[in-house]
Amino acid sequence: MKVRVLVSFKESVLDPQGQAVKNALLTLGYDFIEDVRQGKIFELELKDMSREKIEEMIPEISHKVLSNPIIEKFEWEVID
Amino acid sequence: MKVRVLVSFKESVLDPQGQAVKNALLTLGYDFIEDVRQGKIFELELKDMSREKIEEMIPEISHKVLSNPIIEKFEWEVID
Amino acid sequence: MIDKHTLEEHGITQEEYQEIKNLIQREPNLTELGIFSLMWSEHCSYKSSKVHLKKFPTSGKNVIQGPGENAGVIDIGDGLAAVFKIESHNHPSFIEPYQGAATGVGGILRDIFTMGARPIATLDSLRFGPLSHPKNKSVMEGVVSGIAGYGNSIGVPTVGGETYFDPCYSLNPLVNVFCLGLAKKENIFYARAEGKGNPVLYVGSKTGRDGIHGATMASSEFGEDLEEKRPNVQVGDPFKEKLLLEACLEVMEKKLVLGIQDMGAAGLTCSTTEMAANSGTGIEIDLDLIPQREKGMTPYEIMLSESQERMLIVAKKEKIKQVQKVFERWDLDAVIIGKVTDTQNLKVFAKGQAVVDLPVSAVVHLCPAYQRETKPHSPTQTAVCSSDVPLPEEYESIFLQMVRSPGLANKKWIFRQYDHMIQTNTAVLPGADAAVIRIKDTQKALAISLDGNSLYTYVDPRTGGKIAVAEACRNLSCLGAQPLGVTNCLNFGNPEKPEIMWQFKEAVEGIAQACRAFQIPVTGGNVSFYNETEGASVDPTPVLGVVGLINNVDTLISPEFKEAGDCIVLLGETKEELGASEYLKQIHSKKCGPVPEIDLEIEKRVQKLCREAISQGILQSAHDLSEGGLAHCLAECCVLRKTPIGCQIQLDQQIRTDALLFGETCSRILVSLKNKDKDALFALAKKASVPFAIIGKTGGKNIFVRHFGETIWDIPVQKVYSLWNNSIPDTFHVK
Amino acid sequence: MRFGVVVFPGSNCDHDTLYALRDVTNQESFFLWHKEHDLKDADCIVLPGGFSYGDYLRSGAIARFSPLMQQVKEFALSGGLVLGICNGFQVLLELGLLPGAMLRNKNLKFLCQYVPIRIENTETPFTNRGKPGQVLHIPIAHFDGNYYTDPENLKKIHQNQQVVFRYANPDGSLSSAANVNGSMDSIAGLLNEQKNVMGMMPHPERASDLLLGSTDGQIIFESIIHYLKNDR
Ligand SMILES: Nc1ncnc2c1ncn2[C@@H]1O[C@H](COP(=O)(O)OP(=O)(O)O)[C@@H](O)[C@H]1O
Ligand SMILES: [Mg+2]
Repeated sequence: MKVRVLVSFKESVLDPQGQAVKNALLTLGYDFIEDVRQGKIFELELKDMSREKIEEMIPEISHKVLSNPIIEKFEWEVID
Repeated sequence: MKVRVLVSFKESVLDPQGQAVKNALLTLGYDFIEDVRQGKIFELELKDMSREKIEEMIPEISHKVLSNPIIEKFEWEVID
Repeated sequence: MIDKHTLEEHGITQEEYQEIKNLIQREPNLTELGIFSLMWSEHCSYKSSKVHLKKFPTSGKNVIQGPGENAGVIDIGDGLAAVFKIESHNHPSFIEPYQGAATGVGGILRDIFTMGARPIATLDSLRFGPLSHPKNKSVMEGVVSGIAGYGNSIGVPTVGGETYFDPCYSLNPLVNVFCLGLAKKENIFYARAEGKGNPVLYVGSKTGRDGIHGATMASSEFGEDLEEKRPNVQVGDPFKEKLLLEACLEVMEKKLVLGIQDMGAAGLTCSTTEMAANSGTGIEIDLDLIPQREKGMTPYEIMLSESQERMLIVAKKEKIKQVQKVFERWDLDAVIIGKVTDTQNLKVFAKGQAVVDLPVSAVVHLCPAYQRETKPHSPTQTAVCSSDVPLPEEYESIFLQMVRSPGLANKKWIFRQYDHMIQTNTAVLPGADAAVIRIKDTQKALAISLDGNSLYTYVDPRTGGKIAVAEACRNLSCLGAQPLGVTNCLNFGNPEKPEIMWQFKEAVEGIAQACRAFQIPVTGGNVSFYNETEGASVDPTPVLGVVGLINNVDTLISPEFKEAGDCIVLLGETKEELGASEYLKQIHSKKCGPVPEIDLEIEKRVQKLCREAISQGILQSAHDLSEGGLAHCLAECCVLRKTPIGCQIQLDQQIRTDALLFGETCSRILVSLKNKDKDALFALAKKASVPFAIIGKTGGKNIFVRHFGETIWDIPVQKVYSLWNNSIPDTFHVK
Repeated sequence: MRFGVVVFPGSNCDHDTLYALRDVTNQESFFLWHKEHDLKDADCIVLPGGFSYGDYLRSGAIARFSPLMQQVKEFALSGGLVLGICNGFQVLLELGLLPGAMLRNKNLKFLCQYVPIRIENTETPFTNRGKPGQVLHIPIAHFDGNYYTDPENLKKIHQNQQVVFRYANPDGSLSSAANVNGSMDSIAGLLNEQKNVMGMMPHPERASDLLLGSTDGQIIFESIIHYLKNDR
């Protein structure tokens, strides 16, 4: 089973990486870019487990390990 | 309009960061983890533009700028 | 409209509020209250510490700028000046170790380049809880990579520092960062807003809702509401700061600006009011012109934001175009947001309305200073007498246990994450007593040491304070450097508690006394109070940063033994002193005194002797004795060498063997020298009235120590090296 | 000889490199600003270390689009000497002037330390003053220096003798412990096919002064000068 967790900075937090990418794209003439935010993605391959267990564990590890809730938020989905 | 580009290592490339996360999770007792791969995500906020233009431009910038095709692959989707 | 709750939220007492109303002759609005809350916070106003800090000696013939500016400035000859300062970033580093530590580096770098100096070195003083706890490990990992992430990227070498472990830091790690900059003497800049009508420029990152209440947070204890305070942590952007650094130095080099101030803690509020107050002028700004990262920010938020990587500049009207051109070249905006006035007020407009109108002196200078109550705190000063400590049955395992304890073990795991060689001036790499930065195009070099032993200051803050200064200077003397000036970071608990205030007062007096004895001025520093979590306070931790000058970099020596057959000499006298030692703490689990005695006159003589011997070229190595005593000093002299070398030591002194080996008597330096130079050294020592003893020679594959003919240990140096070297990496499972 | 040291926003070894070339090696050396289009008749272009554009996306990824880099590319393709140090190496990889890519160091930490590197090929413009198998002590300072390329390319690189330096033990032997960052085949320095472009992770400019611990980096600069004078 495969789960994808996306971790990114909260809206109010400065995202220097996203800004750098945005500036680069604008300099290259991609003037349709309004804004860029950069984040991390984790693809977790899981042993067979129940949907409930996933619903319980993934938010837990996303909160405790994969993200820093002080400045980051996360979302997740089962992809496989 | 919002587009999300996911960039991750090709299967053939070792992903030490993913491995480190995997080990951390196993050490913490999350023994249902089989494997972890880590990647990057870019959320691009775009000016209004046609679907065709998007279909043309997003793969271009993903290939040219957001990823390094030697080690990375990408996928993308419109999310908003 | 301003009620009790609002005042509490802003950390302003009823009396202070009354004082504010008296000063401005009316009720402040909320934005104005916010401004007062920042500027009258402990962090910015030093209201609890001011009366004590006055005791520091701050003048001297080389002092160009003492306390009161962003950093202290010392004349080092050749038309050059050393600019340095230390700052704490303790609270943010606990909440978000990586970003907290990173922005700590960013902040102190700005303090230095604001003065017109190019930062040439940073050092970090770190204190964590024991690494046996995973949380402490992850805090340390985050802090170290945060310091690395920022410093490496901006290109300033992190050349040294110190790291200690104690349970008192588990919930409140200490992260102090020191920065040294080099400036042309005639090109120092200050935080001034001079000349009515001159434009005020904003440069750097856009303003967001970062760290609002950060300064007030640094001024209150951690409690249950930690979660709530969390969003106050900022993300640093070292790339932006690098651009800012280059652009600022360029406009200063070209003398295009009149005054400049970074927006650190307390952001726009602090920079505008301080620049005006320093010049007896006023400032008027329009918030609509401030570059903003987020939509819908209120005047309150904009004034209180602590977004990083921003500077405020005052320049002459006719130079504005040139200033803007420089910033543009570095891809930065320099926006005019207001002007200097002669009203002595800060006036802030938003959407055409005046939203703030305050006399800057009230904000900057008139915060009440408190003479807080003090009460001696000495539960453990109850001295141990030697008879309380059983003599060990064997010493080998004790020695090895000491060598591998994280506080004494090799810190390479930390400093190899820091780019410590960039700028190609690092003449002494991390690991030695002090870091040495050569100054290109001269024969000179600057040496820097950070020091603070909180075990000493816990047991006896006054003597501990003295020893901290003495030890930092001793570290410099071991490399041949003459101490020139001091900065200090005073990390303490809650000053409203009389015991804490007593610790503070005592430590300051001890430091002041030692600085006077060494004739080194205190040119600045930082006070960090409220280092406690849920009522438990950290041990009092003053960290001293001393900068010294080496006139001829070619005479430089290093602590490790050089070649086999050299003579090993101990300068200074060893007394039977076990109190407050690392040995008592590690081996006997005792955290008690008395701390070693220190006689500042003897200390000065020992140091002077060492410097003289170095300048005459008769020493092969010199290393000071501190934590872990003679035993640890010997171990380091052996293992710091590229290929470790052994030694044979014969001790003939009539004191307890453990005190002889692990006691921490002050004012001692271990040197090695060629046999032919012995007489020269002894002559110098006699002239200086410094006791000395030949204790052995270098060489062999073992560290072999005897006391009165009895073998204490005989251990392969390679084994000592492995334990010392692998201890920290093994904790982190890094191969 | 004329050395042009390229300055990107975020370059931070630019001054060190200029100092080593101008003040230690006594060559006419100057900065080239990334926004300009003129190589000022440089005989050799040096891309210095640092964090160009913050390296937030990938090391060297944005710098390659700099206006000046188009000139540098043409210069290289027409046979001009280009040396990329650390971040400069990463830029050359991103630009496609050198084959392969950089991954994060195997221990996932920034590494700053002296490393012994072995000269694999002395028949190059960058190493002709060295001896075959000679071990140089030169500092590294990088986060992403773990060289990667696909197996086919790797074979080609070796066949064509493009590997210039490998991480080694002080005695010149290779081992996985000596390969500090985990690079494929311990590769520390690499040439293009035509052998006029070299990238290396160690910093020769930091090994140009005995006071700082080593002068081994001088071998590289002196080789370049020798080549330009004699073999060009
Ligand atoms: N422990 C101290 N000893 C001497 N001076 C100090 C100490 N702590 C703070 N100061 C001085 O008080 C002034 C204000 O300090 P601080 O608020 O830290 O400066 P900044 O505004 O640059 O952050 C500085 O000049 C600083 O050097
Ligand atoms: Mg400041």
